This record gives sequence, C-alpha cells and structure tokens, in this order.
Amino acid sequence: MSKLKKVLVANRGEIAVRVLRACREEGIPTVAVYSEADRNALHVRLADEAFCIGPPPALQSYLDGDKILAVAKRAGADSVHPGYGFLSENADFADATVAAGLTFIGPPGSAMRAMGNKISAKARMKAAKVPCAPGSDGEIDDPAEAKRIAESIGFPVMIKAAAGGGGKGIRIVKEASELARALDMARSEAEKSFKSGAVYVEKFLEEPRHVEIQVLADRHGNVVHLGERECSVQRRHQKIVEETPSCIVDADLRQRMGAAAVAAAQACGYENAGTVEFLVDKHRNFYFLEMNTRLQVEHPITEQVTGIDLVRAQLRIAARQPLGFTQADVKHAGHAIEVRICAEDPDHNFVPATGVVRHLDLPGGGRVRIDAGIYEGMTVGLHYDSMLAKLIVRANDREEAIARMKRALAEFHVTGVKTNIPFLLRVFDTPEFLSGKYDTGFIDRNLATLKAPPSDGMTRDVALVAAAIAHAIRKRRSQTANTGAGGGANESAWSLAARREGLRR
Amino acid sequence: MSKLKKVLVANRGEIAVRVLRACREEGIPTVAVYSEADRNALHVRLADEAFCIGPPPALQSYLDGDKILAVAKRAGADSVHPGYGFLSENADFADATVAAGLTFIGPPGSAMRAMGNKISAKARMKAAKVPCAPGSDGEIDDPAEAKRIAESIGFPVMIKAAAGGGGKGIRIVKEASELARALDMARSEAEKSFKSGAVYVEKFLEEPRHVEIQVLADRHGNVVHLGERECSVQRRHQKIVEETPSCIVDADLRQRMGAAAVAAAQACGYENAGTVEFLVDKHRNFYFLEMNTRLQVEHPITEQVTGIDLVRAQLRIAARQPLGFTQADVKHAGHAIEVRICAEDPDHNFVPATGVVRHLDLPGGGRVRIDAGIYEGMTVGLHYDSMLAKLIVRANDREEAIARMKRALAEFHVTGVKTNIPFLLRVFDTPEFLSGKYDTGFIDRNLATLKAPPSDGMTRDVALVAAAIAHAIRKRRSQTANTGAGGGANESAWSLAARREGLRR
Amino acid sequence: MKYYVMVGGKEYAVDVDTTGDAMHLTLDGANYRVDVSAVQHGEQYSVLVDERSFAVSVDGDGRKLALVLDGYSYAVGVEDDRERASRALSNLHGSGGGVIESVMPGIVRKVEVQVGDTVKRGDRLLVLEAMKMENEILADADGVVAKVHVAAGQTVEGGAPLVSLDVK
Amino acid sequence: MKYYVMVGGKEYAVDVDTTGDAMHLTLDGANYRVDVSAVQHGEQYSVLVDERSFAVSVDGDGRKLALVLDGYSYAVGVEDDRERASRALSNLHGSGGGVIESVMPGIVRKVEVQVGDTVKRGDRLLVLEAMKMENEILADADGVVAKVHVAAGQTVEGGAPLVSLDVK
Repeated sequence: MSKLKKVLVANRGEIAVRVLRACREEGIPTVAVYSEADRNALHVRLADEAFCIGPPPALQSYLDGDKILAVAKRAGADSVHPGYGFLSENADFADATVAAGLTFIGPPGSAMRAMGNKISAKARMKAAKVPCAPGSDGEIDDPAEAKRIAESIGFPVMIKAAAGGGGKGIRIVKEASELARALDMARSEAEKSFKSGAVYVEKFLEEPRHVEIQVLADRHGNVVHLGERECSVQRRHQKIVEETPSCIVDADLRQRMGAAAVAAAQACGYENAGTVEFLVDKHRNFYFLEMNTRLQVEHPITEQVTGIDLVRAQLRIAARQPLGFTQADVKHAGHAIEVRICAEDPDHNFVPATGVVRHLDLPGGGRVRIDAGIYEGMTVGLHYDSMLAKLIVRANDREEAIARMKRALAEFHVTGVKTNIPFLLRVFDTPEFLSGKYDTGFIDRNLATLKAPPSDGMTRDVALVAAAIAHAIRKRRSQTANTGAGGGANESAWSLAARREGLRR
Repeated sequence: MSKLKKVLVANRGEIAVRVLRACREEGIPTVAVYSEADRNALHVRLADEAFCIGPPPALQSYLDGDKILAVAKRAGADSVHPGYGFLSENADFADATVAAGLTFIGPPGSAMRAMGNKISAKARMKAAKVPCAPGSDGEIDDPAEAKRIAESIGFPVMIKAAAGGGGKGIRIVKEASELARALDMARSEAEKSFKSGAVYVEKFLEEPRHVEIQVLADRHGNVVHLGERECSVQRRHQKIVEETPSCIVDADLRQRMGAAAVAAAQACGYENAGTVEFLVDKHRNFYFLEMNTRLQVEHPITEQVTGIDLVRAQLRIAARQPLGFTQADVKHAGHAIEVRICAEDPDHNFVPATGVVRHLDLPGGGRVRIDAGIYEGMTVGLHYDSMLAKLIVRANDREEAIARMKRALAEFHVTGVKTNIPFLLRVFDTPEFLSGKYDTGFIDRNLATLKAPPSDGMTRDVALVAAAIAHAIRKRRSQTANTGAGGGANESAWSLAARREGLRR
Repeated sequence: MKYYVMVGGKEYAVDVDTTGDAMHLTLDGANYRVDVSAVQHGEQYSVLVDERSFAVSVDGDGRKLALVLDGYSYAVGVEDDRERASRALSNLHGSGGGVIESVMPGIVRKVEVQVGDTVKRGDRLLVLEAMKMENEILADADGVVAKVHVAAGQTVEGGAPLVSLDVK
Repeated sequence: MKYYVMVGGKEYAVDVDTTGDAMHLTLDGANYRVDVSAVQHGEQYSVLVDERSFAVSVDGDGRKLALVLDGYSYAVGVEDDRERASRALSNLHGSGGGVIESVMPGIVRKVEVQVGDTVKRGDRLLVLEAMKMENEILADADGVVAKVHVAAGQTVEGGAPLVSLDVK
C-alpha cells in the first residue's frame, strides 16, 4: 500500500496538533512550521522536526507559501497538509505544491478554483441541479449596482466575499441606506483576509438552518458522503456549537442532501475531504451555500458517529489509496456535539481575550474528546484566531449527549485568559436548543438568557465568599513576596496559612 | 421510570470521579466522602456534597462502613455506590446498607458471600458445570496440611486469600521449603487487607492467560454478558494493561465463556455488574478463577467496544429498571486497550513513588479516554493505592489501537511524581505483545527489554543536553530566589534569560 | 475581618469570623460555616459551605477578580476594611467620565474624529481591528471630542482610553 | 561553560557555547546547534537540535534530575565546572559503603536483626510495608550488622538508611 513519506503541516494550533496525531498514528514522520510567536506551541513539540518561518503576522509566516514550500524541500517532506484557514483554500498554493513535486493533501487547485469563487461555483451547482439562493450573477464593486440587485431580490441581502469562507467577509444589509458602508467594510475585510476584495450580493434567507454534508472522494473516482452536521448555533457567521445528526434531517432528507453533495463534488472534480454547506428552511428545502474545499473545524463530530478518521482518510487518499468502503458501508451511530472554546469575553460583547494560560483543567471520562492547541504557559495573543480548543462528546442519543456536554464543560477550567465556557454552558440550558428546533437566529434571539446571571442565591453567595477569601490570600501573598519570605511555595499550604492566620487578624 | 434520588459514593480517586460523572449525566445528586488526606481531591470538588469521614488510614475512613452509612443518612442519600476496593466486596456492608433502608448499588450480600469465599464459590461453580482448577477444598492454616495438599496437586501452587481480590494476598510457592514463610506472609497481608486471614491452596497454572467476562444482571432475571477482557499483562498479580477483544478468544470461545459467566452469575443470584475471571491455557481450555462482585478497574474497555455505559447501567439496575436489551443486542465494534498509570518507579523494582504532582499534561484527540483522580497540586502519599489514572484508547483494529496508545502515552506527562509511563510505552514495542501471543508470564519474560535503555545516540544526547541546561536554569533560579529577586515569575521568560545570561557567564 | 464585594453594580458586605474552629461567614443576613482550600496550585478554590461542595476558578490579582462557579462568571471588585478606609482618604477629587475605553485589545485601523468635533451618540469614532474582524467604535453619548488618545496603526490593550468626550 | 552529566554509570562532558547567535553544544565529539525553551511553566523543555524537535520533561532540583524523553526515563547527575572544583576540595574523606537504603517510602513493620548479628546475603533484615504490600528487605552481602537505623512502626522516606552492614 502506498504511503506518504513525510508530511509538512502548514498550520498551527489545534488543527496542526490534530494532523500531527494522525500522522503519528499512521507512522508517518512530520514537519511543523512555526512563527516566532509559536516557538513554544504544542504543534512544535509534537512534530518530529520544526522550522521557524518568520515573524508573528500570518502574511509573513503561515500565509507565506513560498517559504513553506522551501522548508518542505529542505526537510525532505513529500507532502503538505494545509489544515483549515491560512493556505488551505488557496488554489495557487495547492498548484505550487504539486509543481514543486510534492503531494498536496487536499483537492486539486482546479477544484478549489471552481468552488473558491462563489459566483462561478453557484453557476456550476445550478448546472448540476443543486438548488441555490437568488443573488447577483457576478462580482459587485459599485454601490449603485449593489443597490439595484438588492432591491430586485429584496432586502435583507448579504454581501459576501467571493473568495470568503469561515464566516469572514460577510455583511448583512437590511436596508438600502446601509449598503454603501457595508460594501466598503466587506471589501476591506475581504482584501485583508483573502488577498481579494471581490464581493457579491445574495438573498439573505432569514433564520435558516445551516446544515452541511461531509464528503470524501478518492483518486479513483469513489465519492461518498458521511452525513450531515448541524451548525446553526452561530454568532456573526462563526459557528460555536455543532451537532450530528441534525434534528431537522430525517433519512430521506439526508439521502437527498447527501446525493446533492456528492453531485457537487463530482461536478468540480473533487478529491480528498470536503464539505458542502447548505441552508435549510423550515419546510426542509435546502439551498447550496458554498463548498469548503478543506477539512472543517467541526469534522470530529462526523468521526465520532461514523468511526471514520477523516484526517487519516485524507492521508490515505493523498497517497492514492482507494477509499476502501462504499456509501452502503457508512453507518451512523449515536449523537455527537462539538463546542468551540474561545478566548473571548461573552460578558463584554465577545471581545477577544488575551493573556497567559496559567492553569488548565481538562474534562475526562468516557466519550469525551478534546482537540486542543492550548497548554499551560501559552500566551494568547491577537495574531491568530481565538479558538483555544474543541470539546466533543458522543452518546447514544441527543439527550445523553447534552447531559455529557454539560458535565464536561463544567469540568473544563482555564485561568489566565477569559473563555466562552460559561456562555456555552448556558446554550445547553436554553429551551430552544433543547427542543432541537433552532436556526441561525438562535443566539440573537436568546442573548438575554445566554448572558443572564445565575439566579441561585447560594451560588452567588459562594462566589462572594470565594472572592473575599481569594482577596485575602492574594493580598497576603503579595505582602509576603515583597518582604522576600516564601515566594512560589506550595499554594495549598499557603491557603491553610491564610485561613488560619491571614483571616484571623 | 424509577430513578435513584441521591447517590453516596463510598470511594476515592479515579473510580469515585467515574461514578460521580455518571451520576451527573444521569441527573442524580451526589454525596462524596473523604478522609482528611483527600480534602483537596477531585472527587470532593465534583460532588454536590462532601463529608469528611476521618483520618487518612482507610480503616478509619473509607473502610468504616458505619461512619459512611451515618453520612448517607445525614445527607439524605437513598443509595450507596461502593466503587471497587474498600467496602465494595464486603457483604456485611452491603447488608447493612440495605438494613438502613438504602439501596446498595451492587449485588446482594448473599451473592457476595457465595462468591466472596473462594472455596465455597468453587464448589458452586463445579455444580454449575463451570470448569475449575484443582486445589484445597477448604481453608488452610496449618503449614503441614498446606504441604500435603501442595504435594498432592504438585508444585508450583498458589496461596490465596479466601476473601481476596485484585491480586492482593496471593503468594506463589515453587517448592515445599518456601511454604511456611509464604503462608505466614499471605495470612498477614490478607488479615490487613481484608480483615480475614483465611487462605487456601490452589494449583498454579503456569503461564496461563487471564481472561475475564463482564456480566450485567438486572432485578428482573435478565442476565447478559458483554464479552471478554484480556488481562494477562500483570506484575505480581496486578493487571497493568488490558485489552478487548482477546487475541485468543474467537467467536466460539467467547460464546462458551460468556455462557459459563452467565451461569455463574445465575448460580449465585447475582444482580448488577460483575466479572467472572477465568484462566485460559494455550489449548483454549478455561478455568474459573473467581468472580469479582463489583465494578472492575478495567471496565472502560468493555464500554468502548460495546457502547454500554456500565456505571449508568449499574445506577439503572439498582433503581429496579430492566436492562432494556438482550444478549443479541450486544455488539462489539473495534478494539480497546487500557493502561494503568501508577506512581511507581519501574527502574527501581516498581517501588511506589510519592510526591506532589507539579504539572500534568494529558493526551487528547479522537478515541482517547482518560479516567483519572490525579490533578495538579495533588499529594501522592502512601495511604492508598498507587494508581493515578487510566488511559483508554479505542480503534478499528488492534494495530490501530496500539499505535494510538503509543501516541497518547507519549503525550502524557507528569512531573513531581515518577510514573510507569516509560515502562508502559515499552510494552507496546515488545514483539511478544505485538504478536498477541502472550500470557501472565509476559512481564517476567520480557523484563530486560521492558527496562532497556534507549539505543538511539541522538535521543540520549538530547537528554544530556537538556540535563545540562535544566541544571543551569535551576541553579540560577535558586540563586535568584535566595537574593529575593524574581520568585514565581514567568518560567518561560526565565528560561530565555537563563539561556541568554546564565549560560553566557 | 470585613470585606466589601461589588458584583453586578451591587455591594455586599462579607464578615469573616475565624475565631472558632471553623470559619463562619455572614453575608446579607445569612450565616455560613465555610471551609476553603486552594487547589490546582491556587488557581481554584474548593469551597465547602456546610457540606455543599463548590469549585471556584479565580482569576485576576488585587481588587478585581474574575470568578467562575457552576458555569457562571462573576466580575467582582473586592476591598477589605483597611483598604476602604485608606481609599476614602485619597479619594477627595473625583475622576470624571466621558472616556471611551477599548473593551478589547486590538489595532487601530482608522481614526475618524479630531479634537473639537461635535459627535452624536452612535457616530463612528474609529475602527479597531481584532482577530481580523473590523469593529466600529461608536460614540456612547452626544458630545464634543476633548481628546483623541490613539492614532491609526497603534496597538492598544483592553481598557486603554481611546477618545475622551465632553458630554453635553 | 562546561557541564558533567552522569547517566547509567557513565560520565559525559557537555560544552555549552552561547557566544554566537545560536547556542552550540559539544558532546562526545558531536556538535549540535541547539535551541531550548522552557514550556509548561518550566516543567518541560522544548529542545530543537538543528530542526529536530524533542520535548523533555524534567523533574528534580539541584544535581539530581529525572528526565523523560521519547518515553525513556533518565536518572541523571549534573554538575558544572565550579561545582566540580569545590566538591573536589571537600571530598577528602570518603564516605564508605555497606548502608542498605530504603528504595521506597514506607512503614517499617518488623525489624529482624540487631547490632552484632552475623547475616548472609539474602537473609531477611526487616519488613517494609508500602501501599498495603509487605516487602522483605534482604541483606545484599554477607556481613555483620553495624547499625540499625530504624525501628518497627517508623515511617521512612525513599533513600533513608535502614541497616548498616560491615561487609566481610
């Protein structure tokens, strides 16, 4: 069986760790690349080799394809895994990788181009009889033209980056007066994120569900789908909670959406792992949204219910191995949920949080999975995105999965950086989520509940008590440090001392 | 559906955490008990309520059934989960729990007594046509009598505690001259561990496999088995690595051993979760060893391949719910392996290690499970057993499972206390283990390999280099601490300083 | 010892009595027997109130603490008797409002006002980029720009002053 | 700076040269360009040798360190130039052998010899209990008991002297 010889992982954070683990389990040596900000990162330590590729800004490191290919050559890698984000959907990079004599672990550049430009992708989908939402037939840069189209399809509309993905470069416009400014900002953001400022206009379906289908295509013409992921819990088009199966997808809809996704992949000559995103309305009509020509952040929930390791499948497909199974072999068992744990402050409008991770407590137990780039001592800065870890649970049914997720989230503790863990916990207490009948308007509709302070008097009192005692201990600690006595001594002993002495003054 | 109202967990460490997690997922409030040594333990923090039950020695805390039942009453618990070890196989405690009007989450005292005394258990098994190894028909306390029996069945023999379990109170005797001393020590150890010094003599099967069958029995007469666990990687009768399926068990043998285990459970009126242990010789003959009338340490591997949560099943059975599935519904998928991570020093004859856990790094990723009682800041002392955590992996087949286990073990880091992680890693490099053809003599036979130093010159050089640098950093740190400058500052910045300055003297 | 804990705009007095064998706290009329132990190298506290068990994560130093308990976060200000007394002495001149602070760390992309400009509530003052997203910073009241604390291209920390407004 | 690292009964000299931009180490004739960074609050070191990446867990303080690397543990003794020089000065009288130390912490259950007893290699000297298992401590050579350092019931640490033997 052919096998890759050495894989360079052109990414950082949890996805680099994810890919490195898969390589290690496959017995394939690995090469990491890192920016100067990431010298201490987990992915550097888990790789067999690690090369510094430049300063922290991504444009000078993780987005510099030439530098990365030069490292691949120097390290003797025969293949490159791009992860998600960064260069993963850059067709030129995929082509350059192949031109350098290396294997790109992903689709061919041609498939990316076909799907990467959202406008030509839509045309192709229409030809393949995949339903699409109405919108502009091409790129828009003139505010007047944008206005004309928006008025013909009716507000609200979305301005979307033609090269976009992952929720970036999207603006929703509710009325004509907002159009010019939104167009301006979307273009600027798109330029910065994707090196292309091209945007287009599409009808904004109000409160649809966001449901996507995972596909796998080998280099021998076999294409299968692995069912859906429900990703409607979003804030600003960023997914926060994903689950599978979706409460709105029954066997018939799954079969139809799956067939559409397979048709979409075939229509662009797709290879390797990819995801076809759809919007689903309450009548179970579905519309092609876009194809993500790479691994998704939320891929683990599909792995948990199908038993198929998507990254190892990627490695094998890239090595020209056949899939080894057919659509009929794909079985779904149980229910899986993922949450994205991010460095942000939900109590202050979700602003990104920075700091040094002082302490980390991860949940354990059965059917709890953690894919993380976070580690103690890690500096969380502003150069890269704010996702620290993914927490994934599996269970026999949705109710059990929710109970397990709540249990695991309650065990997940981070100090030094604020996270959205409290916010995530409340998602699983929200009646709308529990009912399974939610859509992309979920977070906005439930924001008051999601941010609500606890009502239990006892819990609040315990927080107050803990605050008073923590204050006393910290004050005494800093006094002791100033006088040179003690120092970084055993904190637990310290606490006892503080209880016995500090508070007894 | 009837449900328990509040569960008291009469245990500590990882198994207390395991049971508390299951209760939380079932939505059942919990009560922890703790000795004075365990005030900071994870199980205290994960429970809804926690009661101190006495000083560190187990006899004055976790083995004091009266105290524990008094707490149960005071806290309003309606049920008690004993975990494993401590009071879990104490029939008097089970009876006292029921007499106090509470539900014992385990078998009735009568079933424990029937199986707890190994001699009467064997008689019962013979009656149920379960094959047994030859040995004494009763308790032995006279060295002369022991000698007579041993000579009649032939050396080597085992002296085993009639009330024993978990490998404690067992001595292997190879010749008559060792018998008296071994009898003495086994009696003394048994007395201390089980409050009963009764021992008996049994033929020691040389290098058998240790294979056990998990059973579940509800209170409505339904008994099923969940297949086998292979537990032959043992040192001094302590299991270290377990896997399922066993390489020696085929479908036919599984069916026959399973039927024998079900018959054993039925023969003693068993209820709840239990395990029937067998020895299997190279001809696939199997002999009843003992029944463990409680949850086993290694239960997670069965959960991973069957999808059945054994602790939640225990809670439901105890609440008189029917099993809800039949033998035909039990399906096995994939392969699971567990290792026991212990505080011990394999390079110094596995002596127990003590200390304070300074830092802990847990592996993550798909199909990796950690059941642990360990946490940063934990004091590992001598009062309780040395197991810190269990690491369990699942995969589609054995080869994948081994690769995943090696990957996960390499990511598991503990500082402050020595562990057997390096030793465990080498198990998975041993040809005999990889072949699947191993028995209980595995560790002794492979000790040289398992303890062998690494041969790679580069790896050794890196260790030497790291030692030199660590020494320089630590020396400078202590000098700085003595002069009062710095202190518990950012270690990473410190390292840079040490590299730039400390080494540049 | 007495502690004043501010949370959600409300202040609570916590009385700590450690004269007996156990620690007792009085709060809002309720009296609790409390046992607190620092765990996880002091990053968490295990709090037993009577026998109810809580694990509290504590972040921050000094008077501002962020606590997480039962999945709820509390931003808390604390001071004790003595601190309150000394603060009362030094607090003779008030600080005054009207400063718009950055709620997040980021890079200033555009500054759209200058000193003397009259702005209305909701007007855009500047654009702050963080995590590749552009965020508009808007005036929170009608007023006149008294000071612009930052320039385009500048990196700012969370809490940094951006623009001071003289509010009408 | 020069370091002497003892491992597995062998000593290695490690030369550390930090005069250039990168750190260079010479060891057993081999020369490595090395970049070391303390991670995980200093409990681990990320070591890049040229571009090969290693994570080393480090335990212990001072001259005795326990390292774990690639799943192998190394018990290591280290000293630098200066320490070696000062130790040479103070090391004028040798310490002598024959002391049987406890390799584990535990509780002494029985002491079966007294000063003056003649013992043979393999004779039981005492019984040490640890983790509920009784462990026999045996004489490691023929000799006469010179000193018994412990009594039954006593708790001992790992490394504590138990019995001193005058070896014949």
